[in-house]
Amino acid sequence: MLGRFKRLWDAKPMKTHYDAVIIGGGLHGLATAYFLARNHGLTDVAVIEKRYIGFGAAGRNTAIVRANQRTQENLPLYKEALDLWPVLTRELDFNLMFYNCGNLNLAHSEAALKAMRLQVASAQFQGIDSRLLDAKECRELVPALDISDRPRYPIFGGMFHPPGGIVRHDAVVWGLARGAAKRGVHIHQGTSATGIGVEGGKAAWVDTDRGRIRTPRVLNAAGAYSAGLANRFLGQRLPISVLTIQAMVTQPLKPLLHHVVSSGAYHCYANQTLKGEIATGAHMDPWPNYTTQTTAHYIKHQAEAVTEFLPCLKGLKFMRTWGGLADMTPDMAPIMDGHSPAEGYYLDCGWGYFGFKSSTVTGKYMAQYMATGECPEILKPFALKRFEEHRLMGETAALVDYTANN
Amino acid sequence: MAFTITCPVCGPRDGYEFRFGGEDKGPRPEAADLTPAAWCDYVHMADSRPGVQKEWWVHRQGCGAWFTIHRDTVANQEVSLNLLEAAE
Amino acid sequence: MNRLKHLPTLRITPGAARSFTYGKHTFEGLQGDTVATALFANGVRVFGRSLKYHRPRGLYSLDGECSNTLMEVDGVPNVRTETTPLTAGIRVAAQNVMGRPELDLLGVLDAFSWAMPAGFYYRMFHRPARVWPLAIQQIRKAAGLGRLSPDFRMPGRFDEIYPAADVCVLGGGPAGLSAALAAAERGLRVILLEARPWLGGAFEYRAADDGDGVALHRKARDLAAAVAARPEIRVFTQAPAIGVYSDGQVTAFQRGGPDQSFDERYIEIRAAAVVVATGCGERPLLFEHNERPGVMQPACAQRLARTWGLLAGTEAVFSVGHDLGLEAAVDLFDLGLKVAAVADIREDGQDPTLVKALAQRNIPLLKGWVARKAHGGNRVTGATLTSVNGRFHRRLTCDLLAAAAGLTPATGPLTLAQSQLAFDPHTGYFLPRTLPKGLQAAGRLLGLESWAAVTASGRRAGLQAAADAGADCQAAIRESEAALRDLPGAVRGSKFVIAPGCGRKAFICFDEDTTVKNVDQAMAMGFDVPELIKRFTSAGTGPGQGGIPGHNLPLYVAQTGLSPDAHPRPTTARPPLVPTLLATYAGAQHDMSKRTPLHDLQVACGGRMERVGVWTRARRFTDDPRCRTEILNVRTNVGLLDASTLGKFLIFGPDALKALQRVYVSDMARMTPGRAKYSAMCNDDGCITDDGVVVQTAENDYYFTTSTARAGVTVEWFRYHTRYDGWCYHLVNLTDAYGVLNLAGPKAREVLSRVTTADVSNAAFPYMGYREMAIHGVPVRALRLGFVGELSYELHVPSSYMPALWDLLMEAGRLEGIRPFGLEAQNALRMEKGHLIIGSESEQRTTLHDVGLGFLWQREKADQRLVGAAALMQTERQPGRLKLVGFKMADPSGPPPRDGSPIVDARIRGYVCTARYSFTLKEPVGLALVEDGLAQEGARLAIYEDGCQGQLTHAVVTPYPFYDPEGRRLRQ
Amino acid sequence: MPSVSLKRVSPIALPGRPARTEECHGWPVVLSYAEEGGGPWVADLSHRPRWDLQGPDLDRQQPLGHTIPVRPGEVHLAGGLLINRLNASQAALWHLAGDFPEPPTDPALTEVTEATLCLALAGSRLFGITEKLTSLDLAAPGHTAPRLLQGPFGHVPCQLAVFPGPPGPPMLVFTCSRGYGHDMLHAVLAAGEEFGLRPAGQATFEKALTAHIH
Repeated sequence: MLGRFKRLWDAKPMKTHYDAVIIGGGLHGLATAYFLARNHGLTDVAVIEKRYIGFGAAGRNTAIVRANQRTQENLPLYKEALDLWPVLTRELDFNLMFYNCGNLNLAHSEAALKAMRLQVASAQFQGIDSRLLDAKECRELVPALDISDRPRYPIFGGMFHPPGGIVRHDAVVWGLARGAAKRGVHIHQGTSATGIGVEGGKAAWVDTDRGRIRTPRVLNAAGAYSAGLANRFLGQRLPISVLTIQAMVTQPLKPLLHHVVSSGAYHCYANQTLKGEIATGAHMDPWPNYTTQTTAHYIKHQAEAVTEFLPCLKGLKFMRTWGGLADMTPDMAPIMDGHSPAEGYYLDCGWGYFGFKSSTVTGKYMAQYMATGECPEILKPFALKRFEEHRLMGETAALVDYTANN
Repeated sequence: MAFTITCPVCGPRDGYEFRFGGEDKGPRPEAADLTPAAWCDYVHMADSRPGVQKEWWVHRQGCGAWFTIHRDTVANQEVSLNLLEAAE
Repeated sequence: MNRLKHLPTLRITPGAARSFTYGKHTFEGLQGDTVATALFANGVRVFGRSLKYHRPRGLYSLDGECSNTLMEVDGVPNVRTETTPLTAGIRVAAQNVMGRPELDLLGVLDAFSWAMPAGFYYRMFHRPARVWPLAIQQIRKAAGLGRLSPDFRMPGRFDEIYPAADVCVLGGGPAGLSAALAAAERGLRVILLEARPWLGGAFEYRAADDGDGVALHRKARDLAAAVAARPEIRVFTQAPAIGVYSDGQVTAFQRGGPDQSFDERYIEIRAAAVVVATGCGERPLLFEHNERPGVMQPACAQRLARTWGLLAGTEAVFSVGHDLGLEAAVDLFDLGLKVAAVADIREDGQDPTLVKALAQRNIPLLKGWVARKAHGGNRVTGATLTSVNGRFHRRLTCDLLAAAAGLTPATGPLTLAQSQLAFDPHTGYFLPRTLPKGLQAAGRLLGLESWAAVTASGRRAGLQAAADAGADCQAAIRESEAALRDLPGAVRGSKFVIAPGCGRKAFICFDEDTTVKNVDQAMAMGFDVPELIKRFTSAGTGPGQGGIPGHNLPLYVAQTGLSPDAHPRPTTARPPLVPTLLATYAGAQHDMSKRTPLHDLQVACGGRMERVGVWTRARRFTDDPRCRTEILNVRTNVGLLDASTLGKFLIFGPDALKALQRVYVSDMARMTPGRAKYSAMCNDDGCITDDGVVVQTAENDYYFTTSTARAGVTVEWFRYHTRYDGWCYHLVNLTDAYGVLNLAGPKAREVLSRVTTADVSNAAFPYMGYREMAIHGVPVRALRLGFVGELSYELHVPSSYMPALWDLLMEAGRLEGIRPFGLEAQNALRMEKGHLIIGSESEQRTTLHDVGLGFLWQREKADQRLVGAAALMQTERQPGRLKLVGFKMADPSGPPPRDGSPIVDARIRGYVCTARYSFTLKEPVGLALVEDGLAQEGARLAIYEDGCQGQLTHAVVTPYPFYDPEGRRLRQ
Repeated sequence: MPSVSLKRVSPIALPGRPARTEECHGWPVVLSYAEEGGGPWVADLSHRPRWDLQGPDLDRQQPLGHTIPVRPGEVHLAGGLLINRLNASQAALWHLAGDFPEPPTDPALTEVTEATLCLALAGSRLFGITEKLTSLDLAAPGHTAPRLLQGPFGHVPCQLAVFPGPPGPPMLVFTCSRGYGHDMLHAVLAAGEEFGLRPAGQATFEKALTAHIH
């Protein structure tokens, strides 16, 4: 096992025709490619990636996984995603480093507790382990928490979700790429999509800066760039705002936090990576932009916020910040759709900051959708039509602050 | 990244003093004959193209004015209208 | 350890002893020492153990670029002892050590490094699957450097400042000082940031001269004095820049001390122009065991001697690739160090003066030679040198191996500021190819070395920055450029990275124990560009970030010829450039929240205060979380609620009505003087966002209230939705100008009539009436509303009179049994009455129709382009929506379901918004949002509470209001 | 019903020992504190009458008999009255010194005295204090006349009238929402501690204001 240093995937020459072309070498694209090949025998698949695989949100996320969403449309999807990590680790023979540490979400008001109760009970109803804790129980779980009245938002209680945890995001990218490539998928890095061709109402080709690829199936899984591509290539307008989301890590230290801790009131989470760093973040600059640069405003805000409920962290040092892009929809739920505006054109976007935890299961179902042409039942609620039908998903109860409409 | 927006009343200020008000989509349409699709297009849909766009901002922590600017969403920088016109 | 004495460059105060503890020892250092130099002076050579292999690590750079000298100081982990001033009484301990640093039991791991190749985590521990959870625990224990107790509380004073400047200069060496002076001479405000405690940069400790007989350290001090004399220049020492952003924003932190008002503070600067003059460091040399204690950078050894009077060894071997390295060898020899040999990577091109100086001292200079291996364990005992072609070797005995491949510019600030860097083959540096607007670079960073060139380049940059900041100085800039042209340009630099024939233990990243071999392994697996190699091998992701590996990784990768990056590309630097305490970032941490005028009075009455949005409010006034007495007192007597947080606004002007028509769903043209109109606002989804009352006070003149949550955005909302119309109307936010007392209960009128001469009879002041009245001369806006379902008066009182009014009413109502009530009591009372709270009985997707308030919508005002009208039309009869219903429990003797509990059958079909045991009705009642299929009266709701284990409780949809459905009590 | 004289309270209480006090229109006013020192000092002006003025034609208006400065950010100081131009259709009037004027009846004027906290800060090291509370460049050179900024101070939106001086010492008069009063004062006092910031009374403030009139 040791001592062999083979390439995880090989660069193959680009063909002029594939059975399916996936735009975007992120987690959703790679997972879809993998499942197309594995579950549907569709191995003549190309993944087109402008930079290198995992460059975008796949490598810039919180790496937190959990299945305690708010709505019953989302819950089963995320539950299945959570169950997939150990399965995929085995199947890909690549350690995805799923660290099942559990997630504690803090409530700082009666209203937050009520919102959590809906989440907890909904999860329990669907067979997902999730429970409400009082402040003392929170502190027993996370001794570093300050449950006194000192913080500006004292802790009222929390929602503990034992099946969640963190996964090594790069490992998922590399593992899926290796698994897909092994089954014949071509991964073309450094290749930009420049257009999508439609003939007779059907998707017919994808233009790239390395030439045209004819294909009957195109998946737009370009993450933050999905909406812009859809608009530029097909004139499709989407209800998406692309925001920069920032995160940071402290210098590494010996085990201190044994769970993911997050707080809605303070807009932040904290967890300790396997390397010992405290990773923390969650702020989004509430205006659309495509830079992945970080801001002075935010790192300061984050230090103020996280040390309110985890005051011992004041003795740590931030050593790195980074930014990623989140494609936000008005209801904080994704858009998964197909055959509009052209048959054979599929869309998987709007994941906001939930795109990591759901990536593998989404790939599985999007692969099914693309292979059969029929939308799997579980994806149907996520159609684009819901916006004009006045049926927002309700994944967030409160008004969102990044659209002008609230 | 720092972010500066030029408020027509207060001048250049830190971007965090402002709130984003959406792509400029023009005046409100009449409600009466609006199809759901047309309504949705006005209310929710956006071009979301990386690049320069005209958009609304409000100086929330300052004078409270609503105004439009042109901004390059790739660099996250305000673009002066004169430069834009010169480029066109 | 004896210190060198009488050097003009020393920064220690002999005789000023500072005692401190290290582990079990008590040591003494001197004022001016860093923690690391004090330890070194006391003989400490092994400062800690490396992350993965637990290799001994010692002093290497003195600039904190790696984790070698991170230690625990006074309970704070990962303190960079190299840059931390020694203070008396501190407690220092080594980190990541089992045993003591010199004898670490885990040091045995070093022998198993073969088992931990690049990316080994991804390929191990997952077969069989049950191994992994156990492995995680071991990995976690092994990872990480310091320890922090969960109960740790950071001592010290932290602060923040936001100074503004025209020009901000990064770096207090001669280039930065010259830049600051040049800009100051133009009358500009300058801020200069220097990480060290003194100015002068790499010149302030050098005894050499430029041929004019004046030592460089003297020149540096003179220049620093000139800067100190300029009032326009504000110098921050001990203040490393940590972030450089666009638009001239620079962040830094500054270390303070007992003489300052802070121990550490955050600095955020806005400048019109920024000059980066951060100079150079020494580029690490890659060879076998290149991080053994006793291997250090030549400048490190030189500064130890010159600044702190410490000779780093007795006998040294130098392996360098730059003249400064030769200069260090000569200087240290003169200070008493034996120098066995100096290997210079360069075959030729050395400064002849330095070659001569070495010869005069009988120090062998081996041109075209380099260190290949350091010998020894806890400290260096010898070095093997090799010719750069690898053909010849020579082993020498030494206890100090001063090694560097050459110089490397400190480009971090440039990268952060988004300047494009390109590899320059002449200097071997990444040099700025383009600089963003308002950014200038100067000094050694550009490859300049001589005093004259460095200062001239600083002057030029300072003038250019002044021009960027708006000063008119084009002529001076041209002059400075001409001057610079006449001076020596960038010097040729070494591109040499790795010694030939070195083995498996040449470390490219000290922090992560990443060897060159690991890089090779990663590249073989397809990770062929530096950014991916960093991700796969962790190189450069440790506490020092890109510090050590950042310089060599791109050069090494390019040299392999295996990467698509044929030309070296710099790795990404990200803020903070210097790891910064969260305590420092948090700074003053002012907590700004709003208090009502009655805050103190309510606390005095036993009010339990809570943060609700931006406000602090009283939740209840007794220990009873259900607030029984508060509730019943309102139902039977009279209660007083502080409702000051309600939004209160004036709107006036010729188009005021149009604006109201745009945002309120009702027809605001139909208002009756003296009467309040209840209405709601929707967003464009038709979803309810706000409710409140509107009163017309004169023609084109209205007063209205909003919910607490929406008060802050109301003006913005009006203006946004009328932004294309050019209407003339004016809004005044009076939310804080008036406090609000809600006097509610059947005896409210009696109480009110005791404090005012105004006629408050039912006829004169009926339900939904609005009156402006005086209470003992205080002008009060009074509204007769009934949110809690009783006769009640909402008194809007000028804020300054609120405490007086509260006292007055409490006194006036004594006979009636008046008592304060809080938010919880109000919540229960209004729920019994079926009044909703937006956000509680609605969510983001809940329309006006869904909550049963569709009747408020005046559909005939389509011409007003009402916000939400289209969606209200389209959803009016839409099936399958969640609707607000009332319910009672199937078993009224049971408890009410908890708020938020889902309502289910085979799936989730709604949830409980608010449910309480009603002390008034003597049974539980509640409001829920349920699918319309369940919304008919009598429908049975199955409630799934958390932890119920499938034991559902049942409720029945019941019409609401539950309490006083005819509204008689409001009108009594 | 016997009429009671109701007391008014400021949103804050400065932590000092009042030396001279008076009552003014129901407000208890501290004229001076014991040990005021030579500055920097902070004075509570929350009791001074303030109006919001809005209208389409401000240039033709003469509230309380004074003209309104033309450009946003400009400030006129006439006697004890400060008129701040906020934008095209809005101005703020702060009556900072002297006898309270008759309340104007013009509907374009809304009294907002109670809506805000109003503090004055002054002293030679004023900007050392303010730079701890705002990133707005209050000390920007090139300004000799007083000017008005609208922006965050202590993380809260404020209207800030800056008197750079000379002749008077640098002075700042600012308002923020009354509800923030308690925390704002706390932040100001904390920021001023290292500079020896002390409370001062109305008389001290009036003296400083007078200095700026010339």
